Amino acid sequence: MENINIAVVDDHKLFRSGLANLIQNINSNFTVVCEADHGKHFLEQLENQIIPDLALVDINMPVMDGFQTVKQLKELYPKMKLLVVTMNDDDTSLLKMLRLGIKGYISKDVDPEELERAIIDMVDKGFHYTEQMTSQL
Amino acid sequence: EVFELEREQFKQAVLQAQIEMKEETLTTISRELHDNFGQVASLIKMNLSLLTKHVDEGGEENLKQSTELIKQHIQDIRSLSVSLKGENLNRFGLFGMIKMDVDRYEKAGELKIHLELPTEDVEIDKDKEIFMYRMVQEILNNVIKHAEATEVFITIKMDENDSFIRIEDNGKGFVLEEVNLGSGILNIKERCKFIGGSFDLKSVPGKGTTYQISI
Amino acid sequence: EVFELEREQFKQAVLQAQIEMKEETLTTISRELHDNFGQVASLIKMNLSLLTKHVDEGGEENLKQSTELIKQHIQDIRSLSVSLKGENLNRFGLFGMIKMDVDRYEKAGELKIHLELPTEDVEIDKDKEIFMYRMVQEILNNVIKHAEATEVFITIKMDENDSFIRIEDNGKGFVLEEVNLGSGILNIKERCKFIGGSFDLKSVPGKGTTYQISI
Ligand SMILES: Nc1ncnc2c1ncn2[C@@H]1O[C@H](COP(=O)(O)OP(=O)(O)OP(=O)(O)O)[C@@H](O)[C@H]1O
Ligand SMILES: Nc1ncnc2c1ncn2[C@@H]1O[C@H](COP(=O)(O)OP(=O)(O)OP(=O)(O)O)[C@@H](O)[C@H]1O
Ligand SMILES: [K+]
Ligand SMILES: [Mg+2]
Ligand SMILES: [Mg+2]
Ligand SMILES: [Mg+2]
Repeated sequence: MENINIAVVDDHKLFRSGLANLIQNINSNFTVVCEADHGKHFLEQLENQIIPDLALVDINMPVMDGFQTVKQLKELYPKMKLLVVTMNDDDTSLLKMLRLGIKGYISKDVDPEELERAIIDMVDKGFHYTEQMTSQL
Repeated sequence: EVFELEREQFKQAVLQAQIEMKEETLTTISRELHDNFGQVASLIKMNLSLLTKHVDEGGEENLKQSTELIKQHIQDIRSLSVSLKGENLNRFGLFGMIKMDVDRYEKAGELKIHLELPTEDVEIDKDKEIFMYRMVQEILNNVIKHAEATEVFITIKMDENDSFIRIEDNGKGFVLEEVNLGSGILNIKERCKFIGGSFDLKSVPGKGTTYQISI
Repeated sequence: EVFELEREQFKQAVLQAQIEMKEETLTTISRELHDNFGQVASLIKMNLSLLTKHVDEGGEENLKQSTELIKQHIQDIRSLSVSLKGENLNRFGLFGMIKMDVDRYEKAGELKIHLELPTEDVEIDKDKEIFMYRMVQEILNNVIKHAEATEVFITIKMDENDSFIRIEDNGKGFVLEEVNLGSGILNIKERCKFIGGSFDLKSVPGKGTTYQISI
Protein backbone atom coordinates (compact mmCIF):
# COMPACT_ATOMS: atom_id res chain seq x y z
CA MET A 1 0.00 0.00 0.00
CA GLU A 2 1.08 3.52 -0.78
CA ASN A 3 1.61 6.01 1.98
CA ILE A 4 -1.56 7.94 2.81
CA ASN A 5 -1.30 11.58 3.86
CA ILE A 6 -4.00 12.58 6.30
CA ALA A 7 -5.24 15.83 7.83
CA VAL A 8 -7.20 16.03 11.09
CA VAL A 9 -9.55 18.98 11.51
CA ASP A 10 -11.05 19.14 15.01
CA ASP A 11 -11.38 21.84 17.65
CA HIS A 12 -10.85 19.60 20.67
CA LYS A 13 -7.10 19.85 21.19
CA LEU A 14 -6.62 16.78 23.31
CA PHE A 15 -8.87 14.66 21.12
CA ARG A 16 -7.21 15.85 17.94
CA SER A 17 -3.65 15.14 18.97
CA GLY A 18 -4.72 11.81 20.46
CA LEU A 19 -6.49 10.84 17.27
CA ALA A 20 -3.50 11.87 15.16
CA ASN A 21 -1.27 9.68 17.28
CA LEU A 22 -3.64 6.78 17.11
CA ILE A 23 -3.96 6.96 13.32
CA GLN A 24 -0.20 6.61 12.85
CA ASN A 25 -0.28 3.72 15.31
CA ILE A 26 -3.00 1.86 13.45
CA ASN A 27 -1.15 1.55 10.21
CA SER A 28 2.43 2.43 9.37
CA ASN A 29 1.34 3.72 5.95
CA PHE A 30 -0.79 6.42 7.53
CA THR A 31 0.90 9.79 8.06
CA VAL A 32 -0.80 12.75 9.67
CA VAL A 33 0.60 15.73 7.79
CA CYS A 34 -1.65 18.44 9.12
CA GLU A 35 -3.73 19.30 12.20
CA ALA A 36 -6.20 22.19 12.24
CA ASP A 37 -8.47 23.76 14.87
CA HIS A 38 -11.34 24.41 12.47
CA GLY A 39 -12.17 24.80 8.78
CA LYS A 40 -10.72 28.27 8.35
CA HIS A 41 -7.49 27.25 10.02
CA PHE A 42 -7.30 24.23 7.70
CA LEU A 43 -7.90 26.27 4.54
CA GLU A 44 -5.16 28.67 5.59
CA GLN A 45 -2.72 25.79 6.07
CA LEU A 46 -3.61 24.27 2.71
CA GLU A 47 -2.40 27.39 0.92
CA ASN A 48 1.21 26.53 1.54
CA GLN A 49 1.55 22.81 1.90
CA ILE A 50 0.95 19.61 -0.06
CA ILE A 51 -2.68 18.65 -0.31
CA PRO A 52 -3.37 15.59 1.85
CA ASP A 53 -5.08 12.55 0.33
CA LEU A 54 -7.73 12.53 3.00
CA ALA A 55 -9.08 14.91 5.63
CA LEU A 56 -10.90 13.79 8.78
CA VAL A 57 -13.39 16.56 9.54
CA ASP A 58 -15.28 17.19 12.80
CA ILE A 59 -18.73 18.82 12.70
CA ASN A 60 -18.98 20.94 15.84
CA MET A 61 -16.22 23.49 15.53
CA PRO A 62 -16.04 27.24 16.10
CA VAL A 63 -15.27 29.82 13.39
CA MET A 64 -16.00 27.41 10.53
CA ASP A 65 -17.97 24.29 11.33
CA GLY A 66 -17.90 20.95 9.55
CA PHE A 67 -20.70 21.77 7.11
CA GLN A 68 -19.12 25.00 5.91
CA THR A 69 -15.70 23.34 5.80
CA VAL A 70 -16.93 20.46 3.66
CA LYS A 71 -18.66 22.85 1.26
CA GLN A 72 -15.49 24.90 0.78
CA LEU A 73 -13.18 21.90 0.47
CA LYS A 74 -15.40 20.26 -2.16
CA GLU A 75 -15.17 23.42 -4.22
CA LEU A 76 -11.49 24.25 -3.78
CA TYR A 77 -9.95 20.77 -3.50
CA PRO A 78 -12.32 18.34 -5.27
CA LYS A 79 -9.73 15.56 -5.32
CA MET A 80 -9.19 15.48 -1.57
CA LYS A 81 -11.23 12.72 0.11
CA LEU A 82 -13.34 13.76 3.09
CA LEU A 83 -14.26 11.58 6.05
CA VAL A 84 -16.55 13.13 8.66
CA VAL A 85 -15.70 12.03 12.21
CA THR A 86 -18.27 13.27 14.70
CA MET A 87 -19.88 12.95 18.12
CA ASN A 88 -23.25 13.88 16.62
CA ASP A 89 -25.34 10.75 16.65
CA ASP A 90 -28.54 12.22 15.26
CA ASP A 91 -29.61 11.66 11.68
CA THR A 92 -30.02 15.38 10.98
CA SER A 93 -26.28 16.01 10.79
CA LEU A 94 -25.77 12.90 8.69
CA LEU A 95 -28.49 13.91 6.23
CA LYS A 96 -27.05 17.37 5.90
CA MET A 97 -23.62 15.90 5.18
CA LEU A 98 -25.00 13.43 2.64
CA ARG A 99 -26.64 16.32 0.82
CA LEU A 100 -23.27 18.03 0.68
CA GLY A 101 -21.94 14.97 -1.10
CA ILE A 102 -20.12 13.34 1.80
CA LYS A 103 -19.28 9.68 1.19
CA GLY A 104 -17.82 8.74 4.56
CA TYR A 105 -19.31 9.49 7.98
CA ILE A 106 -18.23 7.74 11.18
CA SER A 107 -18.72 8.22 14.91
CA LYS A 108 -15.97 9.33 17.27
CA ASP A 109 -16.82 6.20 19.21
CA VAL A 110 -15.54 3.98 16.40
CA ASP A 111 -13.26 0.94 16.73
CA PRO A 112 -9.72 1.46 15.44
CA GLU A 113 -10.26 -1.40 12.96
CA GLU A 114 -13.23 0.39 11.47
CA LEU A 115 -11.33 3.66 11.42
CA GLU A 116 -8.52 1.94 9.51
CA ARG A 117 -11.03 0.34 7.14
CA ALA A 118 -12.73 3.70 6.58
CA ILE A 119 -9.47 5.46 5.77
CA ILE A 120 -8.42 2.79 3.29
CA ASP A 121 -11.90 2.65 1.71
CA MET A 122 -12.01 6.39 1.25
CA VAL A 123 -8.67 6.43 -0.54
CA ASP A 124 -9.19 3.22 -2.58
CA LYS A 125 -12.87 3.39 -3.41
CA GLY A 126 -13.83 6.96 -2.62
CA PHE A 127 -16.52 5.95 -0.13
CA HIS A 128 -17.09 4.13 3.15
CA TYR A 129 -20.70 3.30 3.87
CA THR A 130 -21.86 2.41 7.38
CA GLU A 131 -25.21 0.96 8.35
CA GLN A 132 -26.41 4.33 9.56
CA MET A 133 -25.56 5.82 6.18
CA THR A 134 -27.14 3.16 4.01
CA SER A 135 -30.38 3.44 5.99
CA GLN A 136 -30.49 7.11 5.00
CA LEU A 137 -29.61 6.58 1.34
CA GLU B 1 -58.79 41.18 45.07
CA VAL B 2 -56.77 42.66 42.23
CA PHE B 3 -53.90 42.57 44.66
CA GLU B 4 -54.43 38.89 45.39
CA LEU B 5 -54.61 38.07 41.71
CA GLU B 6 -51.40 39.90 41.02
CA ARG B 7 -49.70 38.04 43.85
CA GLU B 8 -50.85 34.72 42.41
CA GLN B 9 -49.51 35.71 39.00
CA PHE B 10 -46.17 36.62 40.48
CA LYS B 11 -46.00 33.26 42.17
CA GLN B 12 -46.56 31.54 38.87
CA ALA B 13 -43.89 33.75 37.37
CA VAL B 14 -41.41 32.72 40.06
CA LEU B 15 -42.04 29.08 39.30
CA GLN B 16 -41.85 29.56 35.56
CA ALA B 17 -38.58 31.45 35.95
CA GLN B 18 -37.13 28.75 38.18
CA ILE B 19 -38.00 26.07 35.70
CA GLU B 20 -36.53 27.91 32.75
CA MET B 21 -33.38 28.67 34.68
CA LYS B 22 -32.96 25.04 35.50
CA GLU B 23 -33.48 23.83 31.95
CA GLU B 24 -30.93 26.30 30.56
CA THR B 25 -28.33 25.34 33.11
CA LEU B 26 -28.86 21.68 32.41
CA THR B 27 -28.46 22.21 28.68
CA THR B 28 -25.11 23.91 29.19
CA ILE B 29 -23.79 21.04 31.27
CA SER B 30 -25.21 18.49 28.86
CA ARG B 31 -23.18 20.09 26.11
CA GLU B 32 -19.98 20.08 28.12
CA LEU B 33 -20.41 16.40 28.92
CA HIS B 34 -21.08 15.53 25.31
CA ASP B 35 -18.45 17.73 23.69
CA ASN B 36 -15.65 17.28 26.17
CA PHE B 37 -15.96 14.16 28.30
CA GLY B 38 -17.55 12.05 25.60
CA GLN B 39 -14.79 12.70 23.11
CA VAL B 40 -11.93 12.04 25.49
CA ALA B 41 -13.52 8.83 26.74
CA SER B 42 -14.00 7.58 23.17
CA LEU B 43 -10.37 8.27 22.45
CA ILE B 44 -9.31 6.25 25.48
CA LYS B 45 -11.47 3.37 24.29
CA MET B 46 -9.84 3.43 20.85
CA ASN B 47 -6.39 3.45 22.41
CA LEU B 48 -7.22 0.48 24.60
CA SER B 49 -8.56 -1.62 21.78
CA LEU B 50 -5.24 -1.15 19.97
CA LEU B 51 -3.46 -2.64 22.97
CA THR B 52 -4.99 -6.12 22.61
CA LYS B 53 -2.21 -7.34 20.33
CA HIS B 54 0.46 -6.12 22.71
CA VAL B 55 -0.41 -7.63 26.09
CA ASP B 56 0.76 -10.99 27.41
CA GLU B 57 -1.48 -13.57 29.03
CA GLY B 58 -1.11 -12.06 32.48
CA GLY B 59 -2.50 -8.75 31.24
CA GLU B 60 -5.36 -10.01 29.12
CA GLU B 61 -8.01 -10.13 31.81
CA ASN B 62 -7.00 -6.73 33.02
CA LEU B 63 -7.24 -5.14 29.60
CA LYS B 64 -10.63 -6.74 29.06
CA GLN B 65 -11.80 -5.22 32.34
CA SER B 66 -10.53 -1.78 31.41
CA THR B 67 -12.23 -1.97 28.05
CA GLU B 68 -15.50 -3.03 29.64
CA LEU B 69 -15.25 -0.16 32.11
CA ILE B 70 -14.54 2.49 29.54
CA LYS B 71 -17.45 1.28 27.41
CA GLN B 72 -19.74 1.56 30.39
CA HIS B 73 -18.31 4.94 31.20
CA ILE B 74 -19.00 6.22 27.69
CA GLN B 75 -22.58 5.03 27.94
CA ASP B 76 -22.98 6.75 31.28
CA ILE B 77 -21.65 10.04 29.96
CA ARG B 78 -24.01 9.82 27.04
CA SER B 79 -26.93 8.88 29.23
CA LEU B 80 -26.37 11.73 31.71
CA SER B 81 -25.83 14.18 28.88
CA VAL B 82 -29.11 13.10 27.28
CA SER B 83 -31.03 13.20 30.54
CA LEU B 84 -29.92 16.76 31.34
CA LYS B 85 -31.26 18.15 28.10
CA GLY B 86 -35.05 18.23 28.27
CA GLU B 87 -35.33 18.63 24.51
CA ASN B 88 -34.21 15.04 24.16
CA LEU B 89 -37.69 14.00 25.25
CA ASN B 90 -38.70 14.69 21.66
CA ARG B 91 -36.18 12.15 20.48
CA PHE B 92 -36.29 9.41 23.09
CA GLY B 93 -39.73 9.95 24.63
CA LEU B 94 -40.54 10.04 28.34
CA PHE B 95 -40.28 6.29 28.77
CA GLY B 96 -37.03 6.06 26.83
CA MET B 97 -35.47 8.77 28.97
CA ILE B 98 -36.61 7.16 32.21
CA LYS B 99 -35.24 3.79 31.08
CA MET B 100 -31.85 5.36 30.40
CA ASP B 101 -31.75 6.94 33.84
CA VAL B 102 -32.77 3.71 35.50
CA ASP B 103 -30.01 1.82 33.71
CA ARG B 104 -27.44 4.35 34.80
CA TYR B 105 -28.58 4.35 38.43
CA GLU B 106 -28.70 0.57 38.59
CA LYS B 107 -25.18 0.29 37.29
CA ALA B 108 -23.83 2.83 39.71
CA GLY B 109 -25.33 1.56 42.93
CA GLU B 110 -26.53 -1.53 44.68
CA LEU B 111 -30.10 -0.49 44.08
CA LYS B 112 -32.46 -2.85 42.25
CA ILE B 113 -34.96 -0.80 40.27
CA HIS B 114 -38.19 -2.38 39.02
CA LEU B 115 -39.75 -0.41 36.22
CA GLU B 116 -43.32 -0.85 35.08
CA LEU B 117 -44.25 1.24 32.08
CA PRO B 118 -47.30 1.30 29.80
CA THR B 119 -46.75 -1.20 27.01
CA GLU B 120 -47.96 1.23 24.40
CA ASP B 121 -46.54 4.65 23.72
CA VAL B 122 -48.89 7.41 24.73
CA GLU B 123 -49.05 10.92 23.30
CA ILE B 124 -48.33 13.28 26.17
CA ASP B 125 -48.62 17.03 26.19
CA LYS B 126 -45.03 18.27 25.65
CA ASP B 127 -45.17 20.74 28.52
CA LYS B 128 -46.46 18.13 30.92
CA GLU B 129 -43.90 15.61 29.74
CA ILE B 130 -40.89 17.66 30.83
CA PHE B 131 -42.52 18.31 34.22
CA MET B 132 -43.22 14.64 34.74
CA TYR B 133 -39.70 13.71 33.76
CA ARG B 134 -38.10 16.21 36.13
CA MET B 135 -40.38 15.10 38.98
CA VAL B 136 -39.41 11.47 38.48
CA GLN B 137 -35.75 12.48 38.54
CA GLU B 138 -36.26 14.53 41.70
CA ILE B 139 -37.90 11.59 43.44
CA LEU B 140 -35.22 9.14 42.29
CA ASN B 141 -32.59 11.58 43.54
CA ASN B 142 -34.24 11.51 46.95
CA VAL B 143 -34.34 7.73 47.01
CA ILE B 144 -30.68 7.48 46.09
CA LYS B 145 -29.60 10.26 48.44
CA HIS B 146 -31.69 9.48 51.52
CA ALA B 147 -33.54 6.17 51.45
CA GLU B 148 -30.74 3.62 51.90
CA ALA B 149 -33.07 1.31 50.02
CA THR B 150 -32.21 -1.94 48.25
CA GLU B 151 -35.24 -1.96 45.99
CA VAL B 152 -37.38 0.61 44.20
CA PHE B 153 -40.60 0.07 42.29
CA ILE B 154 -41.48 2.61 39.66
CA THR B 155 -44.95 2.31 38.19
CA ILE B 156 -46.25 4.55 35.47
CA LYS B 157 -49.76 4.26 34.07
CA MET B 158 -51.08 6.46 31.40
CA ASP B 159 -53.84 6.99 28.90
CA GLU B 160 -54.88 10.00 26.85
CA ASN B 161 -56.59 11.63 29.81
CA ASP B 162 -54.88 10.53 33.01
CA SER B 163 -51.36 9.89 34.18
CA PHE B 164 -50.25 8.13 37.30
CA ILE B 165 -46.74 7.81 38.71
CA ARG B 166 -45.79 5.83 41.80
CA ILE B 167 -42.28 5.42 43.16
CA GLU B 168 -41.96 3.15 46.15
CA ASP B 169 -38.76 2.28 48.01
CA ASN B 170 -38.01 -0.18 50.83
CA GLY B 171 -35.63 2.22 52.56
CA LYS B 172 -35.47 3.77 56.00
CA GLY B 173 -38.46 6.06 55.59
CA PHE B 174 -38.95 9.31 57.50
CA VAL B 175 -41.43 11.43 59.40
CA LEU B 176 -42.42 14.40 57.29
CA GLU B 177 -42.81 16.68 60.32
CA GLU B 178 -39.31 15.87 61.49
CA VAL B 179 -37.21 16.49 58.39
CA ASN B 180 -36.03 19.73 56.87
CA LEU B 181 -37.75 20.11 53.57
CA GLY B 182 -35.23 20.88 50.86
CA SER B 183 -36.16 22.07 47.41
CA GLY B 184 -37.00 18.58 46.19
CA ILE B 185 -40.36 17.88 47.75
CA LEU B 186 -41.46 21.50 47.49
CA ASN B 187 -40.59 21.54 43.79
CA ILE B 188 -42.48 18.37 43.13
CA LYS B 189 -45.54 19.75 44.92
CA GLU B 190 -45.43 23.04 43.05
CA ARG B 191 -44.83 21.51 39.65
CA CYS B 192 -47.62 19.10 40.26
CA LYS B 193 -49.97 21.97 41.07
CA PHE B 194 -48.69 23.85 38.04
CA ILE B 195 -49.89 21.13 35.67
CA GLY B 196 -53.08 20.50 37.61
CA GLY B 197 -52.09 17.25 39.27
CA SER B 198 -52.14 15.95 42.82
CA PHE B 199 -49.23 14.77 44.92
CA ASP B 200 -49.19 12.26 47.72
CA LEU B 201 -46.30 11.20 49.93
CA LYS B 202 -46.40 8.37 52.46
CA SER B 203 -43.42 7.33 54.49
CA VAL B 204 -43.10 4.81 57.32
CA PRO B 205 -39.86 4.86 59.33
CA GLY B 206 -38.10 1.54 58.95
CA LYS B 207 -40.37 0.47 56.10
CA GLY B 208 -39.98 2.84 53.20
CA THR B 209 -41.44 5.71 51.25
CA THR B 210 -44.05 6.01 48.52
CA TYR B 211 -44.38 8.99 46.21
CA GLN B 212 -47.52 9.22 44.14
CA ILE B 213 -48.52 11.67 41.46
CA SER B 214 -51.83 11.75 39.59
CA ILE B 215 -52.53 14.10 36.74
CA GLU C 1 -46.81 52.93 46.30
CA VAL C 2 -47.27 49.96 48.59
CA PHE C 3 -48.21 48.13 45.44
CA GLU C 4 -45.00 49.18 43.70
CA LEU C 5 -42.93 48.11 46.68
CA GLU C 6 -44.58 44.73 46.76
CA ARG C 7 -43.94 44.27 43.07
CA GLU C 8 -40.27 45.09 43.56
CA GLN C 9 -40.08 42.57 46.39
CA PHE C 10 -41.65 39.90 44.23
CA LYS C 11 -39.10 40.59 41.55
CA GLN C 12 -36.30 40.07 44.03
CA ALA C 13 -38.00 36.88 45.14
CA VAL C 14 -38.10 35.59 41.57
CA LEU C 15 -34.41 36.22 41.22
CA GLN C 16 -33.57 34.66 44.56
CA ALA C 17 -35.65 31.61 43.70
CA GLN C 18 -33.95 31.23 40.33
CA ILE C 19 -30.56 31.41 41.89
CA GLU C 20 -31.33 28.87 44.58
CA MET C 21 -32.86 26.53 42.04
CA LYS C 22 -29.76 26.71 39.94
CA GLU C 23 -27.39 26.05 42.82
CA GLU C 24 -29.37 23.01 43.96
CA THR C 25 -29.49 21.53 40.50
CA LEU C 26 -25.79 22.04 40.06
CA THR C 27 -25.02 20.39 43.38
CA THR C 28 -26.97 17.28 42.38
CA ILE C 29 -25.08 16.93 39.12
CA SER C 30 -21.80 17.65 40.84
CA ARG C 31 -22.44 14.71 43.12
CA GLU C 32 -23.31 12.39 40.27
CA LEU C 33 -20.12 13.32 38.45
CA HIS C 34 -18.05 12.79 41.54
CA ASP C 35 -19.67 9.60 42.81
CA ASN C 36 -20.27 7.85 39.54
CA PHE C 37 -18.05 9.12 36.75
CA GLY C 38 -15.09 9.89 38.98
CA GLN C 39 -15.05 6.43 40.48
CA VAL C 40 -15.34 4.56 37.22
CA ALA C 41 -12.58 6.64 35.67
CA SER C 42 -10.32 6.05 38.68
CA LEU C 43 -10.92 2.35 38.41
CA ILE C 44 -9.86 2.41 34.77
CA LYS C 45 -6.69 4.25 35.72
CA MET C 46 -5.83 1.66 38.36
CA ASN C 47 -6.44 -1.14 35.90
CA LEU C 48 -4.16 0.49 33.38
CA SER C 49 -1.34 0.97 35.83
CA LEU C 50 -1.39 -2.78 36.46
CA LEU C 51 -0.87 -3.39 32.76
CA THR C 52 2.61 -1.89 32.51
CA LYS C 53 4.37 -5.16 33.17
CA HIS C 54 2.29 -6.98 30.63
CA VAL C 55 2.70 -5.02 27.41
CA ASP C 56 5.38 -5.53 24.79
CA GLU C 57 7.45 -2.79 23.21
CA GLY C 58 4.90 -2.09 20.47
CA GLY C 59 2.23 -1.34 23.07
CA GLU C 60 4.27 0.76 25.46
CA GLU C 61 3.65 4.08 23.78
CA ASN C 62 -0.03 3.32 23.49
CA LEU C 63 -0.41 2.42 27.15
CA LYS C 64 1.40 5.60 28.11
CA GLN C 65 -1.01 7.61 25.97
CA SER C 66 -4.05 5.89 27.44
CA THR C 67 -2.79 6.49 30.96
CA GLU C 68 -2.12 10.15 30.20
CA LEU C 69 -5.61 10.54 28.74
CA ILE C 70 -7.41 8.90 31.63
CA LYS C 71 -5.48 11.10 34.07
CA GLN C 72 -6.52 14.22 32.21
CA HIS C 73 -10.06 12.93 32.02
CA ILE C 74 -10.19 12.34 35.77
CA GLN C 75 -8.95 15.86 36.33
CA ASP C 76 -11.66 17.22 34.04
CA ILE C 77 -14.39 15.30 35.81
CA ARG C 78 -13.11 16.57 39.13
CA SER C 79 -12.82 20.10 37.84
CA LEU C 80 -16.35 20.19 36.43
CA SER C 81 -17.73 18.58 39.55
CA VAL C 82 -16.01 21.20 41.71
CA SER C 83 -17.12 24.09 39.52
CA LEU C 84 -20.77 23.06 39.64
CA LYS C 85 -20.93 23.13 43.41
CA GLY C 86 -20.84 26.72 44.61
CA GLU C 87 -19.94 25.65 48.14
CA ASN C 88 -16.51 24.72 46.83
CA LEU C 89 -15.69 28.42 46.77
CA ASN C 90 -15.04 28.05 50.49
CA ARG C 91 -12.42 25.45 49.74
CA PHE C 92 -10.70 26.66 46.59
CA GLY C 93 -11.55 30.36 46.65
CA LEU C 94 -12.87 32.39 43.74
CA PHE C 95 -9.51 32.56 42.02
CA GLY C 96 -8.82 28.86 42.45
CA MET C 97 -12.18 27.97 40.95
CA ILE C 98 -11.72 30.30 37.99
CA LYS C 99 -8.27 28.85 37.33
CA MET C 100 -9.69 25.33 37.26
CA ASP C 101 -12.37 26.32 34.75
CA VAL C 102 -9.85 28.09 32.56
CA ASP C 103 -7.63 25.00 32.48
CA ARG C 104 -10.52 22.80 31.49
CA TYR C 105 -11.71 25.15 28.76
CA GLU C 106 -8.23 25.54 27.31
CA LYS C 107 -7.76 21.81 27.03
CA ALA C 108 -11.07 21.29 25.29
CA GLY C 109 -10.90 24.06 22.71
CA GLU C 110 -8.57 26.06 20.58
CA LEU C 111 -9.10 29.10 22.78
CA LYS C 112 -6.10 30.79 24.38
CA ILE C 113 -7.19 32.25 27.72
CA HIS C 114 -5.07 34.92 29.44
CA LEU C 115 -5.87 35.22 33.09
CA GLU C 116 -4.84 38.17 35.24
CA LEU C 117 -5.73 37.82 38.90
CA PRO C 118 -4.81 39.83 41.98
CA THR C 119 -1.55 38.49 43.37
CA GLU C 120 -2.86 38.52 46.90
CA ASP C 121 -5.91 36.69 48.13
CA VAL C 122 -8.72 39.04 49.05
CA GLU C 123 -11.49 38.40 51.53
CA ILE C 124 -14.72 38.62 49.59
CA ASP C 125 -18.21 38.60 50.96
CA LYS C 126 -19.40 34.98 50.57
CA ASP C 127 -22.70 35.94 48.96
CA LYS C 128 -21.02 38.20 46.47
CA GLU C 129 -18.40 35.58 45.69
CA ILE C 130 -20.85 33.03 44.34
CA PHE C 131 -22.54 35.70 42.22
CA MET C 132 -19.23 36.81 40.77
CA TYR C 133 -18.23 33.24 40.03
CA ARG C 134 -21.49 32.41 38.25
CA MET C 135 -21.30 35.64 36.24
CA VAL C 136 -17.79 34.83 35.07
CA GLN C 137 -18.96 31.35 34.02
CA GLU C 138 -21.95 32.80 32.18
CA ILE C 139 -19.70 35.19 30.27
CA LEU C 140 -17.17 32.47 29.43
CA ASN C 141 -20.02 30.29 28.22
CA ASN C 142 -21.05 33.06 25.86
CA VAL C 143 -17.52 33.47 24.57
CA ILE C 144 -17.19 29.75 23.91
CA LYS C 145 -20.67 29.39 22.46
CA HIS C 146 -20.88 32.50 20.30
CA ALA C 147 -17.67 34.49 19.92
CA GLU C 148 -15.59 32.23 17.62
CA ALA C 149 -12.65 33.89 19.31
CA THR C 150 -9.08 32.66 19.41
CA GLU C 151 -8.08 34.68 22.48
CA VAL C 152 -9.72 35.83 25.68
CA PHE C 153 -8.35 38.16 28.32
CA ILE C 154 -9.79 37.83 31.80
CA THR C 155 -8.79 40.56 34.21
CA ILE C 156 -9.89 40.64 37.81
CA LYS C 157 -8.93 43.42 40.21
CA MET C 158 -9.99 43.51 43.77
CA ASP C 159 -9.46 45.17 47.10
CA GLU C 160 -11.54 45.18 50.30
CA ASN C 161 -13.98 47.71 48.88
CA ASP C 162 -14.14 47.34 45.13
CA SER C 163 -14.15 44.53 42.63
CA PHE C 164 -13.63 44.74 38.92
CA ILE C 165 -14.03 42.01 36.32
CA ARG C 166 -13.28 42.40 32.63
CA ILE C 167 -13.58 39.64 30.03
CA GLU C 168 -12.51 40.59 26.55
CA ASP C 169 -12.52 38.39 23.45
CA ASN C 170 -11.25 38.88 19.91
CA GLY C 171 -14.23 37.12 18.36
CA LYS C 172 -16.87 38.10 15.85
CA GLY C 173 -18.70 40.57 18.07
CA PHE C 174 -22.37 41.44 17.73
CA VAL C 175 -24.88 44.28 17.71
CA LEU C 176 -26.89 44.20 20.92
CA GLU C 177 -30.04 45.46 19.20
CA GLU C 178 -29.88 42.69 16.63
CA VAL C 179 -29.49 39.56 18.76
CA ASN C 180 -32.09 37.67 20.72
CA LEU C 181 -31.20 38.04 24.36
CA GLY C 182 -31.14 34.66 26.04
CA SER C 183 -31.01 34.19 29.77
CA GLY C 184 -27.27 34.83 29.94
CA ILE C 185 -26.96 38.57 29.58
CA LEU C 186 -30.20 39.22 31.44
CA ASN C 187 -29.01 37.06 34.34
CA ILE C 188 -25.71 38.84 34.51
CA LYS C 189 -27.44 42.22 34.55
CA GLU C 190 -29.88 41.21 37.24
CA ARG C 191 -27.33 39.53 39.43
CA CYS C 192 -25.13 42.52 39.12
CA LYS C 193 -27.95 44.79 40.23
CA PHE C 194 -28.75 42.37 43.04
CA ILE C 195 -25.33 42.82 44.60
CA GLY C 196 -25.21 46.55 43.88
CA GLY C 197 -22.77 46.46 41.00
CA SER C 198 -22.76 47.89 37.51
CA PHE C 199 -22.56 46.04 34.22
CA ASP C 200 -21.17 47.20 30.93
CA LEU C 201 -21.10 45.39 27.59
CA LYS C 202 -19.32 46.60 24.48
CA SER C 203 -19.20 44.66 21.27
CA VAL C 204 -17.85 45.59 17.86
CA PRO C 205 -18.77 43.30 14.94
CA GLY C 206 -15.63 41.78 13.49
CA LYS C 207 -13.51 42.92 16.43
CA GLY C 208 -14.78 41.33 19.60
CA THR C 209 -16.69 41.76 22.80
CA THR C 210 -15.87 43.18 26.24
CA TYR C 211 -17.88 42.43 29.34
CA GLN C 212 -17.18 44.59 32.38
CA ILE C 213 -18.50 44.37 35.92
CA SER C 214 -17.74 46.76 38.75
CA ILE C 215 -18.92 46.21 42.27
N1 LIG D 1 -37.23 8.33 49.67
C1 LIG D 1 -36.84 8.88 50.83
N2 LIG D 1 -36.34 8.10 51.83
C2 LIG D 1 -35.95 8.64 52.99
N3 LIG D 1 -36.00 9.96 53.28
C3 LIG D 1 -36.46 10.78 52.33
C4 LIG D 1 -36.89 10.30 51.08
N4 LIG D 1 -37.32 11.34 50.34
C5 LIG D 1 -37.15 12.43 51.11
N5 LIG D 1 -36.64 12.12 52.32
C6 LIG D 1 -36.38 13.03 53.45
O1 LIG D 1 -37.06 14.24 53.18
C7 LIG D 1 -36.16 15.32 53.24
C8 LIG D 1 -36.58 16.42 52.30
O2 LIG D 1 -36.43 16.02 50.93
P1 LIG D 1 -36.23 17.15 49.83
O3 LIG D 1 -36.10 16.48 48.51
O4 LIG D 1 -37.32 18.15 50.00
O5 LIG D 1 -34.87 17.85 50.25
P2 LIG D 1 -33.38 17.27 50.14
O6 LIG D 1 -33.37 16.05 49.28
O7 LIG D 1 -32.84 17.13 51.51
O8 LIG D 1 -32.60 18.44 49.44
P3 LIG D 1 -32.67 18.80 47.84
O9 LIG D 1 -33.79 18.02 47.23
O10 LIG D 1 -32.95 20.26 47.83
O11 LIG D 1 -31.37 18.41 47.30
C9 LIG D 1 -34.82 14.72 52.95
O12 LIG D 1 -33.77 15.48 53.49
C10 LIG D 1 -34.92 13.36 53.62
O13 LIG D 1 -34.67 13.47 54.99
N1 LIG E 1 -18.85 37.09 23.52
C1 LIG E 1 -19.80 37.10 22.56
N2 LIG E 1 -19.44 37.08 21.24
C2 LIG E 1 -20.37 37.09 20.26
N3 LIG E 1 -21.69 37.12 20.49
C3 LIG E 1 -22.12 37.15 21.77
C4 LIG E 1 -21.19 37.13 22.86
N4 LIG E 1 -21.91 37.18 24.01
C5 LIG E 1 -23.20 37.21 23.65
N5 LIG E 1 -23.34 37.20 22.31
C6 LIG E 1 -24.60 37.30 21.54
O1 LIG E 1 -25.61 37.74 22.44
C7 LIG E 1 -26.70 36.83 22.43
C8 LIG E 1 -27.36 36.81 23.78
O2 LIG E 1 -26.52 36.21 24.76
P1 LIG E 1 -27.21 35.53 26.03
O3 LIG E 1 -26.15 34.98 26.91
O4 LIG E 1 -28.15 36.52 26.63
O5 LIG E 1 -28.08 34.35 25.41
P2 LIG E 1 -27.58 32.98 24.76
O6 LIG E 1 -26.14 32.74 25.09
O7 LIG E 1 -27.97 32.99 23.32
O8 LIG E 1 -28.48 31.90 25.51
P3 LIG E 1 -28.25 31.38 27.02
O9 LIG E 1 -27.23 32.26 27.68
O10 LIG E 1 -29.61 31.50 27.63
O11 LIG E 1 -27.77 29.98 26.87
C9 LIG E 1 -26.10 35.53 21.97
O12 LIG E 1 -27.06 34.68 21.39
C10 LIG E 1 -25.05 35.98 20.98
O13 LIG E 1 -25.65 36.23 19.72
K1 LIG F 1 -18.59 17.11 16.78
MG1 LIG G 1 -15.71 19.58 18.02
MG1 LIG H 1 -34.28 16.04 47.39
MG1 LIG I 1 -25.44 32.88 27.04
